[in-house]
Amino acid sequence: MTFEVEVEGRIRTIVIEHGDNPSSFRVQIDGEPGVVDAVRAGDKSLSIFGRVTFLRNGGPEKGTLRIGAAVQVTAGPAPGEGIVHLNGRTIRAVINGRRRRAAADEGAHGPGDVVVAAPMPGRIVRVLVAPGDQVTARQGLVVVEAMKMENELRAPRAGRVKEVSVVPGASVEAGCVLAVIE
Amino acid sequence: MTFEVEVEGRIRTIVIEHGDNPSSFRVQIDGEPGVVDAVRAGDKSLSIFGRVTFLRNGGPEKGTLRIGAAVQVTAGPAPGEGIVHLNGRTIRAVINGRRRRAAADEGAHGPGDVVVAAPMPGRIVRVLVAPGDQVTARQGLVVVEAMKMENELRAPRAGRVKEVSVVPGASVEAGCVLAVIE
Amino acid sequence: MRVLIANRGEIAVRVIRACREMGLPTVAVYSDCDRAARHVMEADRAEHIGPDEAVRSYLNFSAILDAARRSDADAVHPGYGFLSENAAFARACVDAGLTFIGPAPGAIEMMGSKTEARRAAMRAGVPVVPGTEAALGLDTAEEELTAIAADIGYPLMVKAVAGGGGKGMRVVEDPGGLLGALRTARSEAGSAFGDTAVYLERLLPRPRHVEIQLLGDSHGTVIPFVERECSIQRRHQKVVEESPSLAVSPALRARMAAAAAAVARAVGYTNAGTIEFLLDEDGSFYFLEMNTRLQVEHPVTEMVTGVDLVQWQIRIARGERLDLEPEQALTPRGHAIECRLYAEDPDENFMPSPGLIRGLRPAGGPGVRDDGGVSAGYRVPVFYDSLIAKLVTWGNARDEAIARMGRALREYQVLGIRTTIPFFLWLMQEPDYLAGRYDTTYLDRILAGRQGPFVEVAEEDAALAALAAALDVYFRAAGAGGARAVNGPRPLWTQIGRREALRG
Amino acid sequence: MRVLIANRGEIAVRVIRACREMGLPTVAVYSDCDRAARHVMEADRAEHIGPDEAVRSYLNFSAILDAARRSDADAVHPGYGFLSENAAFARACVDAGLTFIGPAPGAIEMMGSKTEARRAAMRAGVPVVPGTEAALGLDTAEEELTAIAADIGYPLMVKAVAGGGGKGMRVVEDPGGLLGALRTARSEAGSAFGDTAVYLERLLPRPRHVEIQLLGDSHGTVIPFVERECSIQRRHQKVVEESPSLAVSPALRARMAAAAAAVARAVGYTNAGTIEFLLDEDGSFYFLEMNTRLQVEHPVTEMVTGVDLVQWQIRIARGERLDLEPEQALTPRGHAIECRLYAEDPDENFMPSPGLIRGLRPAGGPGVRDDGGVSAGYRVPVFYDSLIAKLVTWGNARDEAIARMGRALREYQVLGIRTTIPFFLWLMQEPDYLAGRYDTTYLDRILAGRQGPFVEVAEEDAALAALAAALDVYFRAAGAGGARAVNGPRPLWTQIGRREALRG
Repeated sequence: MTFEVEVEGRIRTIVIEHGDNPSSFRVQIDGEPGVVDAVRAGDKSLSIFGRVTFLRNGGPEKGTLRIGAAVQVTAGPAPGEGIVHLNGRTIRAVINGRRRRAAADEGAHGPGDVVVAAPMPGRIVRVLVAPGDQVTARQGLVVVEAMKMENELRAPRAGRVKEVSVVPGASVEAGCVLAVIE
Repeated sequence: MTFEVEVEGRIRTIVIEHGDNPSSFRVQIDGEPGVVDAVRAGDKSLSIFGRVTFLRNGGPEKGTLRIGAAVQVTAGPAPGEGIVHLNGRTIRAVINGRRRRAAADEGAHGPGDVVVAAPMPGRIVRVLVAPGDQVTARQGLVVVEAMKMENELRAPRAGRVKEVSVVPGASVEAGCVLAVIE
Repeated sequence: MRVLIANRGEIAVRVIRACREMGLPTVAVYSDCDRAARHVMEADRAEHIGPDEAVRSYLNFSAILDAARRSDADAVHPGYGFLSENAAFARACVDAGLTFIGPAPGAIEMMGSKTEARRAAMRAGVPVVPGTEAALGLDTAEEELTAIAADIGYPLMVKAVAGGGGKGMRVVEDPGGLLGALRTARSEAGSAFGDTAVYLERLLPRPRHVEIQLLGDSHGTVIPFVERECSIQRRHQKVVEESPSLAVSPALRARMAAAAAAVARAVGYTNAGTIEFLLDEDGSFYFLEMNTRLQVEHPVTEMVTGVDLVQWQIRIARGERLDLEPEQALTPRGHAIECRLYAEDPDENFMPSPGLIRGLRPAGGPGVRDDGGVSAGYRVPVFYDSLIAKLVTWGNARDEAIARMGRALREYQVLGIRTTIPFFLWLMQEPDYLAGRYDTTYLDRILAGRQGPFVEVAEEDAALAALAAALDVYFRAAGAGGARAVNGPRPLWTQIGRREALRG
Repeated sequence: MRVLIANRGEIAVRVIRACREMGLPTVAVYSDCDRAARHVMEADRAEHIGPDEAVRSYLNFSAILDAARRSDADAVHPGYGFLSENAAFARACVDAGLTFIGPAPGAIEMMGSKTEARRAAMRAGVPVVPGTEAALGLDTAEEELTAIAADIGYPLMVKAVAGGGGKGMRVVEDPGGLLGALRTARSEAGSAFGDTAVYLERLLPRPRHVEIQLLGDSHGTVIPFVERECSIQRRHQKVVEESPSLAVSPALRARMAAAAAAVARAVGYTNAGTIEFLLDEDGSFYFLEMNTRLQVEHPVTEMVTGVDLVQWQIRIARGERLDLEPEQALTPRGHAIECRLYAEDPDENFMPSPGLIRGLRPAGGPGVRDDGGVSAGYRVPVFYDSLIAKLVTWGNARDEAIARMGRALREYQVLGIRTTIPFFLWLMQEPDYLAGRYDTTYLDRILAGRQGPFVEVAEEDAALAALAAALDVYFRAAGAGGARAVNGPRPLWTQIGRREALRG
């Protein structure tokens, strides 16, 4: 099985195949091979040990990953996001995010459209733009209130407001489309 | 739906039926009726409030249960056992235990046979009886070691040893049959 | 005495703990979304008081008083926030025959007005930040305003009499900005508090926020405590507190404590309260305001004095004598630090991060106190503030407390939502914080000047995290989990994430 | 300095915490069943050392030394139990160029022999329980044995020189039982320790077990600490410890501390160690033995003195000077109590209760310290001892610490296995325990005389529990969970229970 996993802004290609015994796996990180022993241990925990080569900063320099770890993996708040807990470090890993984003962008809206979605549930306090408005990158579009704080959501890039999907006072869930920029 | 629930050695009959709205239920405890509002809130938690009549010590005196509580229910180590956590009290509740026991007793063995099973995983240290032996109630049958402690398992009643299913040195899982008394 | 806690979250849990240690039964109250909240599970019983919106539940007098009646409660603890500084609520409790665990309604009322509180401080001989004694009348002539402002000196602040939370406040740098600032402050105060009254105060450029906790009983005893240092603030909100303050010598401590006690005695204050001071760089201090309730940051005081402030609140409300050794209250043993863990994403400009807590494992071990308000399986709601836990550490000295905080923050796991833990991990290694070189402007200044995530991930850890995430999905998809899987398959988090994020 | 912890469970987690607070990287070791144990998750890295059986993993010298080499560790902390008092292991670490965080191998060896340790105490002028100075020769004539025993006085104990854990011990009530007891004790000692040597000791009828923690550095400084009271024992196993002891006055404390320090100085002891004393009803005390390692119950000492004993172990091993204030070590501030939470079913005669931990929420809040060794999702194995966590509370006085312990025990949730929490809830309300009227025979005596479950359930709670259990099954069977279900359906626990219990 092949996965694209984005961590800290860089996408790594991970290949996993069954190995010689039930807990043994042949893996590749960005094409570099290795063997690990891995088991699930409880709902959220994995134990992994082994040795894998990997490309530093995408290559060409190689590093060796000597793994002896028990990690926890849970769902994060964003789509396709896993949270990996590793010795007190919290690391976000998005699985197949590129494909997911492409699918979302090409879904209900036209190619090139950018969907601005609510990052968290909340209540719409103010709508700052109307359909047809030209906006610049980082211009405020909608103000959402949650947990007694107001948060201004901004345009990820310049463009024309194609659609505004909410009105002041409305309650929104995380992921709710607020506006579309074309 | 009707359940027999054993708590603190006494079996209560609980009936649950859907009420007027999704979180409302008509319930009976030992035939006494009541209405509660109940929702699941997370993997292990239930929130229940309402008012139910119940029979004190099985009757005839009645009590009123004014419920306003969030409780946790998880699987216990024994078959059919749920553990209810209620304001720092840990209460064991066995669902349909009578039926479960009857089924177990009549299963692989004859009626009237008593199965002595390992209450926890461990290693057999000594076997104290042989098939055909007459034993008295509370006579030691098998010694199981777990967690650096030796535990002697005893006959629940007097009888004849019909079967001894383990040998010294063997590893057993919880629920493993150790001996059968007839 | 059965105690109803008119609050939620960590402070409700804190009060329940105190009651249980004293053998007192407790009643929790809850809104719809808090049905299975932690405080509901911990209390001996719980009463539903209304829908999610605070104004219809936790701020709803009559629902709370009804709950008290239904549950045969004898006393009400208001916690902090919500109705804790509402004199009318305190009075309604008393009228309903309930013991209000807090000061007398009159004291709440008086100290709730910033100008009345300033006057009370002045009467007690305690310095206040130079400024106008009373609210400025709407009819004050422009020349007079200009003269008053010149007397106080620039830069100065326009502040709402009924203010709080940074609203109705304006900084005026020079005479030219005065009238405009007065206008906007009045209008903001009017819409925020229904009261346009404002006053002027000199602006201290780099003050520390240092406060004195005190307890007063109904027999005339007032005991002040060692100070708390609360200058680490983001947008006027405290995020880290410690005790004692590096900026306070024993001599200064004695003077500040005496000043705080004098204010409390002057107004006949009872129960727990806090006098907030601004401490100038030259060592002079000024009364800022009084909080007539328990503070969020009370645990740091408890950690360095060994005194349980909440238990004392209850004892005082019962009429008991405050027979505490004043020396114990004023002599810190070691050093304590509190970090407020908020459900916010520090890497996204501290955006709120409500949602389902999929796993929770607080820090433990030596010198660590966890005052948590949530539990695994609970969905942090969007309706209330975002504090989910307070993490407090103790050490013989400040550096030990800081090292312990760093360790405890790494140990603390909140799965499913974002928290401010990465921010605190960063702060606990900042040179100026470590050296104690900070004032109330510090945090906003350094946050404005930095970029990038708060915790940097080593290349090795990033690669391992990617591999672990892929293995997790692989195992879940395969419905297996290697040789020793202990649980059955569960939904992929990649699906969970999508399902939850896109619904509604 | 990179520290490998040659242990598991709560003590491995404890050592990792100390290392992290000191900025030292850590290496955990694990057997097969501990792959995802908590200490493995907490450490910076982890090394596999073998299969489940301790003798092939945690007791396996060469596997542990290999792991140290692979992970570039510089030092080894042995924890308690396992190899912590094995002089040969300490020597093997030193030979491998590793710093052994503990006393010198020679000190472990000397104090490991009960008779050598007794002689060391006598040389230091410290009273020992009257008895034979050396092991009794196999060729000692019967008349001589009888004379020696008469000299010591009856009742007396026959004890194995290499003894421990109650094995090779026999009580002799009168002269008639002497020879038979000698025979069985020798035979038991021979099969348990491979050494038939025994000696005689007077039996104190109702002694308290009181011990003195101490630290010694490599520069000749030895500092004794305030005593720990460890008389609450079940079958010779400590289950509750506290500090200070109600039976020890400041004057007695000074004498016991001086005696303990004298023994340590006499043998040139370094690092952490504990001198165990028996304290007689008349106030006289006798050296019992020395533990040349960290004790399970070290947290109560840390709570009343503020000293981090594990950090000091590491500093001393690095050669640092013990520049601690002796006064701080010997002056208790408040009172601390520790309950050892075991995975045992107190209602089934403390039968072991290994298995899957389905949920875990330790107690928190003021005055509570949780030293846990497990986590949710971990399967407590059958191979090692059953300690899963230590719960410690602090109060200004003993009654406050006890009230807090009662509160914390109610708050502590371990879901899926049985623990000794109900037993402690009961003990914390026992009149004799509350009054401090107890000795080492107390617990076994009252346990023998009681029946029924440790926590009684009120009729109302039993009815509610039955209803809640039925609702839970109903919801799970319906695949729903009322209006606000937040998670998908999961397997019924009635099925889980059966599946898990009957497999194998």
